[in-house]
Amino acid sequence: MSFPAASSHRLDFASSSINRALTAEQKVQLLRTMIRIRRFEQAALKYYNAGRIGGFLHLYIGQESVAVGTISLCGENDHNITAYRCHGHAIASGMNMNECMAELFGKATGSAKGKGGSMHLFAPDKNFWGGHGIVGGQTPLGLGLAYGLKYKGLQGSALCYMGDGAVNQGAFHESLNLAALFELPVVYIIENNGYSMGTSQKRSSAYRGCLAQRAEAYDMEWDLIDGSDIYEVRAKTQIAMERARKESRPTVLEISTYRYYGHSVADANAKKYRSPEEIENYKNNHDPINTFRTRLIQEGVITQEQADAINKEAADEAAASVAFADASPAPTIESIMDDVYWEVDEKTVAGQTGRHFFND
Amino acid sequence: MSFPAASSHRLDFASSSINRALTAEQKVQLLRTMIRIRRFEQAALKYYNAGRIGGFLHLYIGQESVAVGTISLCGENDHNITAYRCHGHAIASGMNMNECMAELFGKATGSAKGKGGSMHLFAPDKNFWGGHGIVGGQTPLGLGLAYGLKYKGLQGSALCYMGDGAVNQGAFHESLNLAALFELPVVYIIENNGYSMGTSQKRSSAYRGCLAQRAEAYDMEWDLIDGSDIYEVRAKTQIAMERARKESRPTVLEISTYRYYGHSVADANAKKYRSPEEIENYKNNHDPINTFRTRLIQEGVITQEQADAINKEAADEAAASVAFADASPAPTIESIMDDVYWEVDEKTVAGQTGRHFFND
Amino acid sequence: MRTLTYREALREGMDEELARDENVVLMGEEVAQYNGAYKVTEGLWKKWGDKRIVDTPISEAGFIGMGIGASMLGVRPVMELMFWSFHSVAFDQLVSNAACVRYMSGGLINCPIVVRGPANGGTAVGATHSHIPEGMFAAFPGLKVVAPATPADVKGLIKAAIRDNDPVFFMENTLLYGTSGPVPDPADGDFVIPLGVADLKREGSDLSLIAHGRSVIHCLEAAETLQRDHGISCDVLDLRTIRPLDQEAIFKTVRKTHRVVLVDESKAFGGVSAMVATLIQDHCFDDLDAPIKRVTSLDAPAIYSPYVENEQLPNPRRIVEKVLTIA
Amino acid sequence: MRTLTYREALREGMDEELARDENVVLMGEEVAQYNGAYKVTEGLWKKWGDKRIVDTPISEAGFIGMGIGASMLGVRPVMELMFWSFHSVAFDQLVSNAACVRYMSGGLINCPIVVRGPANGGTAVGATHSHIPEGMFAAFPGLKVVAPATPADVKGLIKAAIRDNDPVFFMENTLLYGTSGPVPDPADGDFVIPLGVADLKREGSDLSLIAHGRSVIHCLEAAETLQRDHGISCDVLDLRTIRPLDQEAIFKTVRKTHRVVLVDESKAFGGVSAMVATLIQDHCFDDLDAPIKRVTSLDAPAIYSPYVENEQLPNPRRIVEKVLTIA
Ligand SMILES: Cc1ncc(C[n+]2csc(CCOP(=O)(O)OP(=O)(O)O)c2C)c(N)n1
Ligand SMILES: Cc1ncc(C[n+]2csc(CCOP(=O)(O)OP(=O)(O)O)c2C)c(N)n1
Ligand SMILES: [Mg+2]
Ligand SMILES: [Mg+2]
Repeated sequence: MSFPAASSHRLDFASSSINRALTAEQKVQLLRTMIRIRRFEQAALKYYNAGRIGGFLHLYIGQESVAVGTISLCGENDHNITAYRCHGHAIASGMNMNECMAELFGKATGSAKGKGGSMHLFAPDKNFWGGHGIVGGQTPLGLGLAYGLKYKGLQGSALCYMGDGAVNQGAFHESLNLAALFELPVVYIIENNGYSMGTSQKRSSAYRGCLAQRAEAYDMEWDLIDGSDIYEVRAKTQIAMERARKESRPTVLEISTYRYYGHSVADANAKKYRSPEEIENYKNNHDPINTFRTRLIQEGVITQEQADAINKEAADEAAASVAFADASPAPTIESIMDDVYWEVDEKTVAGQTGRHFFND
Repeated sequence: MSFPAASSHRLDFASSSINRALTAEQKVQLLRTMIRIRRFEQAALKYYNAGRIGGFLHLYIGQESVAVGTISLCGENDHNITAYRCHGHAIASGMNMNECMAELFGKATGSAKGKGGSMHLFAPDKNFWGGHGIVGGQTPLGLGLAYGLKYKGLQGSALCYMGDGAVNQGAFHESLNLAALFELPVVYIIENNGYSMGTSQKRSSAYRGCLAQRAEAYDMEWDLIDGSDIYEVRAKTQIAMERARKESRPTVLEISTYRYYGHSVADANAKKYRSPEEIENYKNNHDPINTFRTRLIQEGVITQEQADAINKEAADEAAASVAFADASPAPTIESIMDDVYWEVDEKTVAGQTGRHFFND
Repeated sequence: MRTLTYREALREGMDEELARDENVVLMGEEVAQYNGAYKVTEGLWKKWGDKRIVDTPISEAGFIGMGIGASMLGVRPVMELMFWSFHSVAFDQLVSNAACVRYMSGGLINCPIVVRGPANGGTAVGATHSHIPEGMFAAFPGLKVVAPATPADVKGLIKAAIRDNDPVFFMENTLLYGTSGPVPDPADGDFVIPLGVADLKREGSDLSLIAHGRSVIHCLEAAETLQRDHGISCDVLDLRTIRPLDQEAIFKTVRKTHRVVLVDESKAFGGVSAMVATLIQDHCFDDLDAPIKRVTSLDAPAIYSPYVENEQLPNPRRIVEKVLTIA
Repeated sequence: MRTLTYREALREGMDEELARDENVVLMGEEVAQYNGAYKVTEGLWKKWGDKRIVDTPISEAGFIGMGIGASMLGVRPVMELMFWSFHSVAFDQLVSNAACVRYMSGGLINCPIVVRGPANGGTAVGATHSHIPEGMFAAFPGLKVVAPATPADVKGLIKAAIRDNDPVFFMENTLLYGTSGPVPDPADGDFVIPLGVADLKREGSDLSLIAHGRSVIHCLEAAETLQRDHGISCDVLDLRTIRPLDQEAIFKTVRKTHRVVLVDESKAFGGVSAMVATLIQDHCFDDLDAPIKRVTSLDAPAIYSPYVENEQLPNPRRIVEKVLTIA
């Protein structure tokens, strides 16, 4: 994994039409959403360490431009789905912090009533389809969203995210072939943070050029994106989404990015398999939030004070979500048995015919 | 799928060193093995139609040069494994017709005592590891054979065959990445007969150039072979096998070939999804046996009479294998319970501790 | 009543649902242009065209997962597995996605998908092609499992399965496709059989035979022999649906006859019959005059040899013999 | 005797087998350089190097199939699944290749492979990560299934599993890794526990608790409470191996106490307990004074919420309550 050195030769994606079309308020909104995700996760980290959140917590900190940049391009008929590192996508899709934090806390007010947890967030009403724990397992589902769009004659796209370690799962390969063969409006987005747990990209994948280039095996388009620049993320993703919407053809995008923390908070080796210099370099030189804030200040869109205020608001919102989650009731034991079958939940005749559950 | 028109521009692979090294007797042996496979299968077809063979019968007729050409290159430390269309590989590996036919007949004298059937032939003592019914399921096993060779420090290769329809199974993709990443001495051989059941290659796979070219996605070597010329099969496969043996690096080969019959004998549509012209063209212009026989006559290695004698011998051998199979006993009901666990079969202490079987 | 084969009845059921709901789409390997490996979908592609009847490559994890994803958006895919045995390459999609996504989303999502195909032994195709997974999948809450034995049942149940808003795994049998039986005429109204209702296919008084799928046919034959040769009168209860399970129908026949033989084509460790036995001994402890017996497949991978395969499977003779040990 | 954690005992067992047989190789995601996601293999890569301890990409079907293939050539791979739940993406390799290849070859091939990793709920990781597959895999003839509950057992059994010439699926528990117990000193000789031998972990007279894995620990706690608060004296039988199964030990305790509660972390439809219940009612019909009862996971996909997850799972309180219904 490597990031281009800041140089005068870099393309400036601010001038691409999709970015030129942004109002000042929309630009600020991009920044705000990235910051909200980061503050949300910092709060989550704190309360995870305090033992208030169970299981795993996979932080997205460092990668915010990917979810925010891509999902900012989404309209009514654009859908998205990702793996377990999903807080960013959830919030970028519009899930509010309260239900997100409450889900992490395992409370009944969580987005999934405490049933899914950090890895399994969902907001179908916001076109966000999860949050999936099995590496690569979401890739055929993403294809299915695209299939559904095409079947129903809707002009939209399905964004399906995965990690650099997920590309070696069989289901992804099958999905790519199907996507190209059936001409489905899906955009596969590899969030390449360089590592799958403690394994570097080089130790997990054989490839020529880059991971996205594997798309050529299926005669599919692909592109490589520097994730530290949200303008670039938007500009190049937009091309792929238009290809999906207008031509109903798939794309594989690879967005280079970085996670500051371990694979999950429980990852004790996070500073062993990566050098401190590598981590510091990203934080100092490629942080998507800092980069964009600086940029917006340069553009005169925002002042440092305004940026600070956004920060503060986001931190307050995150703190409030913790208070909300904290004050929320836990699920009842009875509720364990809800949400298994639609027909049972809806009390239809079908749901009341025959024994559905076999509790001892 | 297309075959090069016979033209003066074709390379003559007879002059490649591996073919120049062939003695006249070895050349005849190649022809004989191809003919033996065909006569064996013609006999099997006849008795399948007579109701003496159960389940499916996937004929290899038309594809003989692939198994014979490639396996003729194998030495002590070269292994092979394939899918359910496996009679050719079994015989080319040295399995005798009797145990092969008896297996098809479901007799106790079959190679697997009647337990595997036509799709599941095995002769590990001849380095032939099956005969596998799940499309693509053998591809990680082939990788494992290569792994075993490398682990044990043996200079050899594992040939793993599959059909053109199998390339879209996830397990194959995972295997390719592992093969390249771990530098394993495996040669994947796609026997491209143009169809997976009734589905043409174009309707099942998205690809650029050809299926083997997908290897580039893993930065792996690949080659494309005209299967109607056994010299070409040998010459190009030899390069891949040497790469495996000497450099411990994998290859994907795609060998264009054709099956004369349906997907299995039960395939009622064999003449619907393919035009009669297509079938006739292959039979008349690309048949690997005819081509090679003509060639050997031209080379003066063999006369037409000798070729006829080989034919007759092979037909006799096949007829004898039918007689053998016919006269052989069926497995006993008790034998159903053998060959499940090594420890039980070998009557070890482990095999006699605890209940292994739960027959009602 | 009309007589149809199991295959025709199944096809008719799907055809009617294709007509009723434009979101219904049939998908699978060779289902369209080839007319289906077992000709179940014969003629449907010609009638409904490329949009509704879709051929897929050999990528079960990919296309079944695709169907599940599409179902989340309201498409109603009916996916054919050429053999249910090929579930093994799509297992994660089946048990982690289809079964769990509703639950993990706290009920925000549902997956109205049907996965169907033959699940049986007895056709000399060996171990890889003869897995019997009813009991295995019924063990996953979130899934429903159906295994019809007759033409009428297969039609009524496939229609209920397609209308159901949860994932339904529908297990047919290649050896039943060609069998015939009466099926109500569409002119007499929409014929739907609810999931979760067992069917007493024969009435008796001495012993209960409980089965599903092709084993029901074996039970009926065995019951005939038992009556004729041994004067033993059997109830034959066809479960039809494994999950939801018609527990009351099971208990009712047990409380009548006090003796039970369960017949199940799966291997003996587990399977539907182990679960049914467990339920019966729990709920009908004082009603039983003898241990519950089972007839299952001999406990080895499926043998190829056509000479002995039928002896590995439950068959009427084995059922009769088992009944005689307790009757 | 020394005290080791379950994790240390397991590691020691593998370490000893690595030393004993150069064909033993450990493989899986993060097992080498990272020292294992759950630190089971900590230090082994450093000690044994790249050849014997191998990191794999996230390609379970690929690398488990690779291990099976290598085992056919006599390599003895011990494959880690980071979670047994990930069996779902390797299912075909596990049940069609590992389980069937010996049979389909008429006994010409054997697969001395171990697949191991944690298989449990209780750690708030949700439905996709909490599958409990002991019963499911034990249903496949050709496979062996082991589920040790204590440090001594996990050491003795992993060594037996690695030496076994058939595929052994070895199911650990993340919640047991940190638990401690006595483990014999290597100086006192090679400590191997044969597969197929259950262990009576507590002796009693009124009722039999039968379990495996972490449920054994729950049973011991429940037995303590039952004795103290209710004067009920329980046998606690730890199955240790599910297949081969120590049926005689099961029947022995049942014939002594006449009352049984089976505890099994799987969902209630099926699981090991349904099979054990079926066997008991068949073989000990006249010995039972009450129906066999079971304590299993509440029949929904695994819930995430740490507030209620323990109530979905078997736990000492639920066991006590269930015992009181029949004792
Ligand atoms: C099938 C499967 N195998 C293994 C795991 C365990 N696991 C979870 S995340 C992960 C690493 C994935 O890395 P990558 O795809 O690069 O995503 P990232 O964590 O970097 O976002 C592993 C091995 C899993 N959840 N599912
Ligand atoms: C996983 C799986 N899916 C489907 C099948 C059914 N099936 C057997 S062979 C076959 C076609 C395979 O075609 P190809 O790979 O081209 O090999 P060929 O038959 O041409 O040799 C299909 C669909 C199977 N055996 N396994
Ligand atoms: Mg990564
Ligand atoms: Mg083919």
